[in-house]
Amino acid sequence: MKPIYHDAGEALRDVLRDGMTLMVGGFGLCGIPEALIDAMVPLGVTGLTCISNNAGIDGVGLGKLLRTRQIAKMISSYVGENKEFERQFLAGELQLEFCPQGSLAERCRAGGAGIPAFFTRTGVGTVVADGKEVRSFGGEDYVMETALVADLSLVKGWKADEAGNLIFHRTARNFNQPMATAGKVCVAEVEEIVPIGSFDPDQIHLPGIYIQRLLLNPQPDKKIEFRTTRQRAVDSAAAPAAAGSEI
Amino acid sequence: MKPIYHDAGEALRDVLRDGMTLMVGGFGLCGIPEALIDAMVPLGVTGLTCISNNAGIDGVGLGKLLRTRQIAKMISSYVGENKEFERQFLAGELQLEFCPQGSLAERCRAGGAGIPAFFTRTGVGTVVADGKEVRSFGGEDYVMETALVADLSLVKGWKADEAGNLIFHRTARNFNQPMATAGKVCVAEVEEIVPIGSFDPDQIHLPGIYIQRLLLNPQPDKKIEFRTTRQRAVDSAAAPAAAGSEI
Amino acid sequence: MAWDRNDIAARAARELRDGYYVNLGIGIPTLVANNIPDGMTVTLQSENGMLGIGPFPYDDEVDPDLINAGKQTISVLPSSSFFSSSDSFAMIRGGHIDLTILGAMEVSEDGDLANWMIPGKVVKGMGGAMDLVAGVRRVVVTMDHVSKNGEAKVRRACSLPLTGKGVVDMVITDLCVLERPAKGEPFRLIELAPGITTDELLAKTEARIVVDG
Amino acid sequence: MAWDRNDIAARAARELRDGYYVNLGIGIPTLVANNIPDGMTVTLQSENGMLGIGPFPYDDEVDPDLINAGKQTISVLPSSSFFSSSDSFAMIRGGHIDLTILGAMEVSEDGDLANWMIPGKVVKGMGGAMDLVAGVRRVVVTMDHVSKNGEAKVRRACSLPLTGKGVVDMVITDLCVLERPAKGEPFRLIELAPGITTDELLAKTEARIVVDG
Repeated sequence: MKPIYHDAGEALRDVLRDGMTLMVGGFGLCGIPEALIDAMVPLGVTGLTCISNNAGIDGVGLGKLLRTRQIAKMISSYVGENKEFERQFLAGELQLEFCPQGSLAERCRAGGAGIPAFFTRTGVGTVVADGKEVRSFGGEDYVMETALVADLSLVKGWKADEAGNLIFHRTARNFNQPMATAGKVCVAEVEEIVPIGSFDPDQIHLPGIYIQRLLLNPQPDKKIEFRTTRQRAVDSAAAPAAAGSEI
Repeated sequence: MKPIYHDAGEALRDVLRDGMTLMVGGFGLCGIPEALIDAMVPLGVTGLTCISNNAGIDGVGLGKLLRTRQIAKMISSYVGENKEFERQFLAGELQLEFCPQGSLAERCRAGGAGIPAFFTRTGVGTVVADGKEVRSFGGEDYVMETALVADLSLVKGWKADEAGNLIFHRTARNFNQPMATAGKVCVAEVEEIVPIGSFDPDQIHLPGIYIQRLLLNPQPDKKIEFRTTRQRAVDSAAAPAAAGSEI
Repeated sequence: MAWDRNDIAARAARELRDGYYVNLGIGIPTLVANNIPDGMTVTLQSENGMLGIGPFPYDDEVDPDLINAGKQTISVLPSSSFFSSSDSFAMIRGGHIDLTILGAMEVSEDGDLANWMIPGKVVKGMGGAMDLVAGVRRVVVTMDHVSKNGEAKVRRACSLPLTGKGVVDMVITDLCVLERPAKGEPFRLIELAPGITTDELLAKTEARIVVDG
Repeated sequence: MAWDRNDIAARAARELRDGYYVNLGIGIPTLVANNIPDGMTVTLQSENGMLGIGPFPYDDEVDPDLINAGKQTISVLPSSSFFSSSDSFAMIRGGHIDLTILGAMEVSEDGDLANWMIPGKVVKGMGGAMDLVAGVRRVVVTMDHVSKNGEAKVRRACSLPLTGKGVVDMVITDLCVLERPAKGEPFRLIELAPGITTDELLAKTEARIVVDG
């Protein structure tokens, strides 16, 4: 049985400290642990290193912690759509380490899997390889990337059981799964908590061993960055993939 | 839509060649692609390198291919319960490379994930590290292990849809998942093939991209190595984990 | 007459084969999805963790938990599957995706690709582009042949920081199609847009390319 | 009077804590499962891909697809989950398992463990033992204090090929309990079986151990 919280501040208060390293799940605004992020503003912790694929957008997600200057450094693959980020970065107030998205995901998995370093073709011959070991295997060059671990991982699940077993929803799984494994402590925000035994044991995306606390947030905002739809009038059978109008 | 076979020999005939490297899923006799293994006997391919956690038992699973001397080399973590294996190995007729079970699983995953090498604490200071690079990260020593790939992976799933999406059953998942990703060609033996759309897309264990062919074997033998049970007379609520009588 | 964006996308679609798994970048590459021939099964991968991208959803189907790598809302198909970012890039890095089509700022004659940063301008990050060009079996670039201020984009060497070194297999521009038979070989001119002459093309191309008699 | 197998298992069970995730080896360690105190939640991991091992099944529940790492048929619990071997060892190697209890042939005073091969005898393989001792947070060994032919098994150095170097935190034998407060420190005698004297123990122990008082 994992501790269940109904207030995000309570779930985080005693595990936060200035200067800590945080992993925060999500891709863009999809699958971010929004209540947990929001709760960090009043808790006032500062000097954070945030490992997160993106940095939210202005005033949403990690954008809130940027506005309050609680983040000292970001490790991300993409930080567009964020004017406050841009301003702080250009003013030298914010450190930034870019990491290719796939290497970032694998570095988190490696951190959770006890693998301190691995080799990948990604980034060979680019600035990403600067200062890193490059080695040839089978005649091809690979860069050595090192694992990432965090003092605290904040992830977003869909449903959890009381043993902390997690199920994710659609593309909201993204970084939440590997990041949950790489935090010394992992707090999972979920929309529903069900009794033990509710899940088919073959269908659990993340075993409860990785989860220390659960936060129940039954109605997250789930902001959409680009709402793209198609018209029902159009013959749906013929509609091509990802073709439609951006609104 | 993936090609569906009803005869294991047909599924394999044109992808076999002498001296090839094979990955074969399963843990002990649990989750082995038994029809695919059996079909290799009459097809007569020889000089095989088999990457498999175990080597079957006498006359079952890979034990059949040992009896017919089709296997030249095994890469495994545990080869007990197999007299024919023992005999061939002691007679110098069979090469054997032991690999710790976790390193074996990760080497297969790495092979499928484009990672040529990674570091692990497993085996530091043991014969497993002989001849391998040992490097310190954060003051601790790690061994570098290299990826494994195969010309052909033979795996056992529970259900597949016609797009090759796979669902495994209980502990029969084991090595089947990582090995499916590490074969240039992967043939999956399954008990049921359902139409596309039958699975919840959140609940697919292995996306169809990793599968080239499906073999339908609705009634596999599924031999049990150690059948252990408890008595119904005993109060089940009080029965401890894994305590019972081996019969 | 040079090709327009749709022509380029249609030409890129001719690189698709039945059964392919494909990752499409943002911009012109996205339009390729509209040009998949009838009867051909092509499965689109999205690096944020999905195989089998469906069309944009109907208004009442929109799900914030279901987006593509461009952060646009999409829909599922009967064959779709979802997975984590680490599993997604294991798929990409492991060479399981047959083809990726993406935009570029510059391509060099050695197949180097630059498409993620311009020094002095605000850098948004490389996202998954470096992983895609390093991991996917075949890399097709779609772009304008020359930049807005008239500079050649197919160059002897890239002037911008690289996304990948020696990774591009084919370049489809508004003027032509260039292809390398194998990594390490030079690009060959294999097609010209209607009305474009070889001389005109070469004048707008800095890279040394092979032009057959 | 020396402890018997059940005594050793019961003593090992005292190392369990509520909420622990534990991997048990074959033999005496398996008996530890019978000694989990009432009201304590301990989740057993099986390295072939399961968290939450249930008891042996009833005869009509036996499922060949459901075995533990000892290849015995088992059952599920309401909290169980299944995963692949690569995910299972990611869990083990990543330090997420609190405790493993396993048998041994020899333990050295530096915490080296030998339990997988005897040169000259048929070698079956290390299975997951090397991964477990390298990855699990705390490693407890249960074994007889001396071998069948009277040789010390707690030694200055292991004579047999190692399973892991400096990995053992606690040794529970039929005669005593030895513990290292931290890796790198010597073993201390913290408990003697009833009727066993320190002198007798030291006579049967080759390793240098710390004995208080």
